[in-house]
Amino acid sequence: MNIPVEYFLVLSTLLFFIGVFGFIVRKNLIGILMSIELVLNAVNINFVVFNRFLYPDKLEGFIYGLFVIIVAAAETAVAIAIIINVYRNMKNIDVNSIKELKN
Amino acid sequence: MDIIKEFYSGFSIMNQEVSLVLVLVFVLLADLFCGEKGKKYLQLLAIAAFALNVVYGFTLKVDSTYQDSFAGMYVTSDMHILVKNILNVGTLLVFFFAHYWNEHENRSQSGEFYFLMLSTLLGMYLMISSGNFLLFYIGLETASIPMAAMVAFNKKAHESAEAAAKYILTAAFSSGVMLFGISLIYGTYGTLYYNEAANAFLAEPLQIMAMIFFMAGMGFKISLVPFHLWTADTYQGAPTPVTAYLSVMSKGAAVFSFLYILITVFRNYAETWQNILWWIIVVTITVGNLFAIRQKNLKRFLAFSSISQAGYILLGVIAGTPQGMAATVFYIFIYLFTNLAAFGIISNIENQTGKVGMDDYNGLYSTNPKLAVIMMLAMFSLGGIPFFAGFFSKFFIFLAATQKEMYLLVFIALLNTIISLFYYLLVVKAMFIKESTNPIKPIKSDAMSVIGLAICTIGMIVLGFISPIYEYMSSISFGI
Amino acid sequence: MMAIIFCINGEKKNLIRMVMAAGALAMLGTSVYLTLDFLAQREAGATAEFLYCNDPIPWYETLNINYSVGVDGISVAMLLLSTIVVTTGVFASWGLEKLTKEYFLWFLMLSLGVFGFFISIDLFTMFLFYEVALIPMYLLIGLWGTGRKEYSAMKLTLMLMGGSAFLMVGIFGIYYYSSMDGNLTFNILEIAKNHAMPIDKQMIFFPLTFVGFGVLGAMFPFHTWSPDGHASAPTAVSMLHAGVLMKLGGYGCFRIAMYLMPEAADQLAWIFIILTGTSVVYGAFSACVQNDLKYINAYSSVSHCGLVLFALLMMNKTAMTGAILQMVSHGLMTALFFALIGMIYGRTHTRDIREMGGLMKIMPVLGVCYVIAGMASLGLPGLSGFVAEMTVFVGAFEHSDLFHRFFVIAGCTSIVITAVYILRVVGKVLFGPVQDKHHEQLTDACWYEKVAAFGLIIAIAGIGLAPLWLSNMISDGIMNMLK
Amino acid sequence: MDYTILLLAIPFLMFLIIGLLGYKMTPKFSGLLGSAGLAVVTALAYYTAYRYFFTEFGQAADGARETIVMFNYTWLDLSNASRPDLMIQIGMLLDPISVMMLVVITTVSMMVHIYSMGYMHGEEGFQRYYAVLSLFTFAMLGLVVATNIFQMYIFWELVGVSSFLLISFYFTKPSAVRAAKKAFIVTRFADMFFLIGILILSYYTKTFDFLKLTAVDPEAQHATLVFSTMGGKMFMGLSVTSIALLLIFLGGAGKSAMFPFHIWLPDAMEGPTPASALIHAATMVVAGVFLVARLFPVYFFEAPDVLHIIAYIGGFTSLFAAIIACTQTDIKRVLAFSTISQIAYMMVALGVSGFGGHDGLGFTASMWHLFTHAMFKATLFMAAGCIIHAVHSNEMDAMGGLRHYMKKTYYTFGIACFAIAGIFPLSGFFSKDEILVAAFEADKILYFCQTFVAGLTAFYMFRLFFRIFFYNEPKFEHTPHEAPANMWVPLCILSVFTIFSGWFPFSKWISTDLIGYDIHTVWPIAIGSTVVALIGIGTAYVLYYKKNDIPDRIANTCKSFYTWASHRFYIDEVYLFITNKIIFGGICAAIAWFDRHIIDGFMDLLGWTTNTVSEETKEIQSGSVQQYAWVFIMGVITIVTLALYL
Amino acid sequence: MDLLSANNIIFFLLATIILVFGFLSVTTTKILRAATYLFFVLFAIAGLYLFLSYEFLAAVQLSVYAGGIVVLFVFAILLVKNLGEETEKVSFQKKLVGGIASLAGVAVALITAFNYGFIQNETADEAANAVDMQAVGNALMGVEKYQYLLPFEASSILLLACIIGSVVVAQKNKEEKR
Repeated sequence: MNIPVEYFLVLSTLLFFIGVFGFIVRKNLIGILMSIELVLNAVNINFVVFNRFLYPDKLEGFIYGLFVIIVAAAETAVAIAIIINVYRNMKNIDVNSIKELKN
Repeated sequence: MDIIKEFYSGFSIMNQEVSLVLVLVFVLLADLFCGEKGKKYLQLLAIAAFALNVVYGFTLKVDSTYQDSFAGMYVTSDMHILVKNILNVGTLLVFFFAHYWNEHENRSQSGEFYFLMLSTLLGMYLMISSGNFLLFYIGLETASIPMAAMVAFNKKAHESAEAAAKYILTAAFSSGVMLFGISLIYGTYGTLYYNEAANAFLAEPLQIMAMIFFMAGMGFKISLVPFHLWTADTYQGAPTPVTAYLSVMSKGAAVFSFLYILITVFRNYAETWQNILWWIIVVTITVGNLFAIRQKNLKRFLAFSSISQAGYILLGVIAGTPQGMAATVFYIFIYLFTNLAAFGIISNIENQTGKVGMDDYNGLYSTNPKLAVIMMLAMFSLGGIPFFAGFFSKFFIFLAATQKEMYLLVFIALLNTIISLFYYLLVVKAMFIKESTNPIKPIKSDAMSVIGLAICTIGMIVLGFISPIYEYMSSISFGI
Repeated sequence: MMAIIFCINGEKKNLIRMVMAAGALAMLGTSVYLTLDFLAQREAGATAEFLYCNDPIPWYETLNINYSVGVDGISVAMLLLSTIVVTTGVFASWGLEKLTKEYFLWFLMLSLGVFGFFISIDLFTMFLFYEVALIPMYLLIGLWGTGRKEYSAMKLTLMLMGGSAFLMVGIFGIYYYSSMDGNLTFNILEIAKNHAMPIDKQMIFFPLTFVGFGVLGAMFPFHTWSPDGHASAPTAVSMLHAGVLMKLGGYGCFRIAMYLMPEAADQLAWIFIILTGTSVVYGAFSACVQNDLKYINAYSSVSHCGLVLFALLMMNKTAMTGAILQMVSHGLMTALFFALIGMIYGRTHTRDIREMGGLMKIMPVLGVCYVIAGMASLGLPGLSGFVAEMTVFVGAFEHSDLFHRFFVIAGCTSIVITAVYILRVVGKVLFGPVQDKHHEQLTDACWYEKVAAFGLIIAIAGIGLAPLWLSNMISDGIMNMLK
Repeated sequence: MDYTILLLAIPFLMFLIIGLLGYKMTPKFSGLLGSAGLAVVTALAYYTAYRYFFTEFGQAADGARETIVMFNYTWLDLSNASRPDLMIQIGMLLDPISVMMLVVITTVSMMVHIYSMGYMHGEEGFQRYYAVLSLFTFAMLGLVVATNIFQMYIFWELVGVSSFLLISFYFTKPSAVRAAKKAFIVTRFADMFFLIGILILSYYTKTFDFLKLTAVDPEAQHATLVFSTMGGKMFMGLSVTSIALLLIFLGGAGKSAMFPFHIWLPDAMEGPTPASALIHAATMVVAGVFLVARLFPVYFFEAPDVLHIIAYIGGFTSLFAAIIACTQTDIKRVLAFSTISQIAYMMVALGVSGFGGHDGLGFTASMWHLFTHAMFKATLFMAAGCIIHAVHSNEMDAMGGLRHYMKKTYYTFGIACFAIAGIFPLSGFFSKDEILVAAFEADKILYFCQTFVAGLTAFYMFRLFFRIFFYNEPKFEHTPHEAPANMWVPLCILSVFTIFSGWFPFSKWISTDLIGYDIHTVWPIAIGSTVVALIGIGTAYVLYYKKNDIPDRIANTCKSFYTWASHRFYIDEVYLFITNKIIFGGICAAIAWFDRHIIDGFMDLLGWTTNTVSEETKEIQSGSVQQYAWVFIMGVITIVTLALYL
Repeated sequence: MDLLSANNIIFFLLATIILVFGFLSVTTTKILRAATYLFFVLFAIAGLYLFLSYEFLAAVQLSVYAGGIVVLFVFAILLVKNLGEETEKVSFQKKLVGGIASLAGVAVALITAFNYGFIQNETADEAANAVDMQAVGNALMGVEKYQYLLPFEASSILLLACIIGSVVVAQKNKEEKR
């Protein structure tokens, strides 16, 4: 186990910003949601890695990761429900179709 | 048995949460068993049950100024209790205003409405009272995810769906950013408990970056510029009671927990976050005001107004002193009555005529004098005009900010009040001065709205004069 | 002591009017009694700076905000002025038909703010009442005004609020430097006693406060709300606004800015002397070429109010007494002016002086009153304007350096220019042949208008003929302040 | 308390009563009331004069006349720490010149009151007229008895206003309104100098009081101690005293219509003729002379240079006005320019006067001339009033040969003409003679100038006289008739004064140092002036006794000069240009434009900018949730960068 | 450091999978493919957890994410859209601004992170054995410090509310049905 923690940090940071990039460029609402999952996973990697390498005697990061997964699941459920609702109203899930409210 | 004992002792200071959960369960069960016929009584039951909870909340007091349970996971103090009570009052008022809407347009889902709203309230409680970033995170999500569902409640309307989608996506995104910040906090501080983290002060850039990521997440909840862009769209699309709830309760809870975290966890970085907030406040107030000027839809208008109000609230936060905290909480308290009064009027009129445009309000005074007067009071109070309560809250919040010698900031904020007064007066002008060929017909408000509006009006008029409220806040507030 | 609010639950307009009139007269009576009693107490040797002080009622204890009121000679004078103008204003707006009740309620709120401001000796309550007095203007102008009322109302409100933005920062500064030992206070007397603000801070907060009040006092270049606002406002509101509200500015400059930050006032006076001296001449010149009666008067107010601030900045007893006298005098005569303009406008439906003429023949009472007002404005002895202006000039002449001399003499020229524009109006509107045939059928003043006009004229002439008591009362207050 | 307060109180009460209640009275009653009130005042004034000049009341122990302050109430307190004595007081000061003025004012005013009952008969606003007359009398009396310079200023202003009100009596006539405005503004302009002068004077002397200002210290030949403090102060080459006194004189010059402030007086003739007689001939216009006389010791001791200026301005004005008077055709205007010229005479006399005993001859002569001039000029005006009353025109062309129709007017007018021309033994001869003597002793140039003016005076007065009463008769629309009794009786009374006032021993009563002295007619000068006057009369006789073409030929020979003179040297036009084009069109319009467009425009610009920025930035809120997220993350990155790396 | 040690190889392999598939999942034009790629990413992350010997977490990751969420995604995709029919074209401009933001973010975050000296815990290696279920259970059910009963309870409310909320939102409007 001699991989420096920075390596993991690079990984998670990259993943995080890939998620961000996805959020910004995807046209599909579900695609955007997936990008958010990437973001959350990147965060989770952070928590777990910090726990493992820096503070291994407590399970703080571990538990946090666990809860993030739970919350992400709940969030996804609601988000998908909402997207279906959008679909019902707009007949598609293109992100450009939710640009009515502006200015 | 020890565990069970500890378990109970842990919950023993969580009276408000426990009673709220009881109400929650009660509402859930009532909704389950009441059936189609009982729907009529369901709302009354829910409101009554919650009202009891509100009353109960005011009886509480902790022995010492600060207490925690679950080994620091949960913290409380008189101030925490007070903030929760304020949120309770606001929620009750929202219930009053939502009654008519639930009765007529949301009949099938009124039980869910109450349940979801109360669960978000519980989330806010946890946000406020958490002593650990984990509980804080769960509270935050509890306060925002069901909220997204509520924003989508008006399922026939495209706007509602769009608003909900924007809200949930932005919320998820911001919580991602915030979590990234929290993860870095964990990585650098080595702990997620507030009181321990406060001591792990290293003055490292990474810690500051973590703090900024965290602040961005909070900025989303409080809708600070540049994290505010969802606000107007969501406020406009959401059902009006939900908008009211979002604009006051969600914001108030977030501000207080933000303040609490800043003065505990990040207290050693006070200078840094004060500098950051300085700019954020300036931008927030200015952008909120500038964007509000051109709005024609009242809900959207109030959204931008609430953005700039958020900037004003932060003037109390930025000081980080006990006086600042007292001023902040006082501001939230006053803002609650004022903004809810405005939304009460809007929802009242929207429910019965479907009109929310500023032009629709032309000549309102000639047809609905009482509503127009209350709306005017709300606008004046928001604009900080005496004798209305808004003046006092604004004065105190500025006073708190100047305590830290931030005269320039206060001056900019004050110049901005001129702009804000301008658009608040636009509403007054529409109602009183302009004449309309097609004014809103005289409206007979339902009893619940009347009660709600009466409470708000009384609040707006008398709260400034009742100094014990502020005195009490001042006596229980704390700072860096 | 003074706060009387009427809740009127009557639909009948006459009833409302009667109640208003009774209330206003009661206030007038109270203030006259107050004045007499004040003079008597001074005569009897009461030496306290402020009389009738209540025990401060604690309000926000942690911030040391109290509700404390009291009066000295200056505020007694201002109260007297306010009540006179309010009372006559009620009579002047007797004929108002649209939304009478609301009108009078706002009117009362305005006067409440004014009274409260003058009697406060706590900065917080003072500021509170100050803002209370500002906001009813918006609706009063916007709803009952004429012409470009919405624009004017908005402009007026926003500019005045802009002023209060400056002011508020100044007040915070004063508060945080109100005491050496950390017992911060809003009480003006205590602040003045502690005198704890260091000079470099004063240099920051004095201009803020002064400009803040100066906006309300129509100081150049922050005066442009005044012409538009006055032109659009209904009669009684113009009266009260020009007559009393603008005095809040001068009073505030004096009571807060200069009294609490004397060193900075001393050092920075020159800037403001330039500005106010400019407004004196500038307002007068501007008034010369206006064609709207109300604009003429509004610019004349700019000029006269400029003289108030100008005199205050001279910082000696005589000039300051003159400033306060000028406030009283200008308040009365400008109220008279606006009342008369309102009455004339109510009949001719124009305020353009080119469209009127020979009104003296048609409505002699109004004409004579107008001439008297004009004479008061141009400083005719025997009317109040003269008293004030002479006191100001004599006092201002105390400074012997070239800079002050230049501005005092420039100020003196304004009395000639004033004569020019007053006579221009009198000549065009009242004298000469009748311009419009329709005007010949117009009637003269009716009873309530006469009450309003004569009430003010009596006050103007009273002060003009026997100014000594008032001047002594004021200078008594000034002396206390100058200590 | 003394009866003398009634001198001021009665006219003031009359003003209030007639002014406030006049509309309820019949015109006749108000006229009678006013006259009755004034009669009492006149009686009191005569009584005072009697007491002052002929009993011990006015005698000081050393034989000089006493200066008596009858009462002095503080009216306004202008004191401050360094100047504790600055108080405006209202009081009554009796000394020879004020007592003399009391007599002059009440006499002329009384006559005008009576005269007006006939002249103004049937005019609309009769009550108003009497009210203002009372106001004027009050103000003028207050002015002459002022105990301090500020009291004088107060009444000075009141006088100006009543003058304004009387000129604008026919307020529906645009020319009258214009004239009134002009009169008021021009005098007001001059008053501003007066005020500044007062301010300077009071600043250095720390007092307003005449007694303190003029008290003479005979040892040091210095006016008084109050001036010792301001000795060294210089400003722009003159001592501040000189400047102050010059400014005060300018104030007086405005009221007394000295060049260049003379332009208002001819126009002021738009007012009713009796009012002109009272205000613009006899009393108000000499206020300037009175002012200089009142402060004479100060002028003499502290600012002799200013006294020279006064003398030369007087000399120039008298010549200037006399030349113009020769060319005017409106009889009231001729009289107006004559008034200007005569007042300038008085100014010259003051300007050349010395101090003490016979040196103060100019002073005495000036006051004397003031007195006699008041009488004969009032006569002239009232007679002119009768004539206008008869022919309904002011123009000479409408007149001629009137001696057949109006005998009484003819005689009184004639007497007054001889008096003003300075023919022995009428009053004008004596007073004018003393002025010439004083001028001769002091300054030869002025002497010759004034002698020439005396000739011109005789010429234009008799031009007027012949033109009206001889000459060829024009066609009258209806036959002229003699005026009613209440108009000619005052004329006759004033003629009596005109004839005999030259024999009063003025030098016993009025002198610079309050000690009486004797004067003698200096025959060479007297004969010289008489000869000059006779030449003037003769010329007038030749030119105007009968209609002929000599005047036209003379006018044609020096055409340009004549045109200039008959247009009053275009001074009015210059003023008009300055006020209309430069002040109104230039400064005022520019400032008003600046105010509307720059200052107000700036405020509007702020609003406009805010609105525009708001409108223009709406694209930021594009409605795209991805753009929101982009802003969000960029915000975070920016803040991090700013906070950490900048 | 031995570049080719087993640990390193596993780590770099996993990291590569995560990043490559993550990137593919946000750039692919077909939404169902994106879901597949996401599945791979989540799977690889589970592998990472295993690699760090957090078996429990890996299991949760697999069951909740891979088994739950991704399936939910797929259902949703199938529900709202005909399979693979539409392709999405992303404008270059959008990619550019997104790319700039992301790269700037990466740069700032990494520079800051590398300035910080992480102190690896000496005991990390020794503790590198699997976390046993007992410990996890204790942590979740205890009230002591570093025990998380309260968040656990709170999350139950959250889940309940979310279920109700999503049901309410997703179900067809009753009135509409009638």
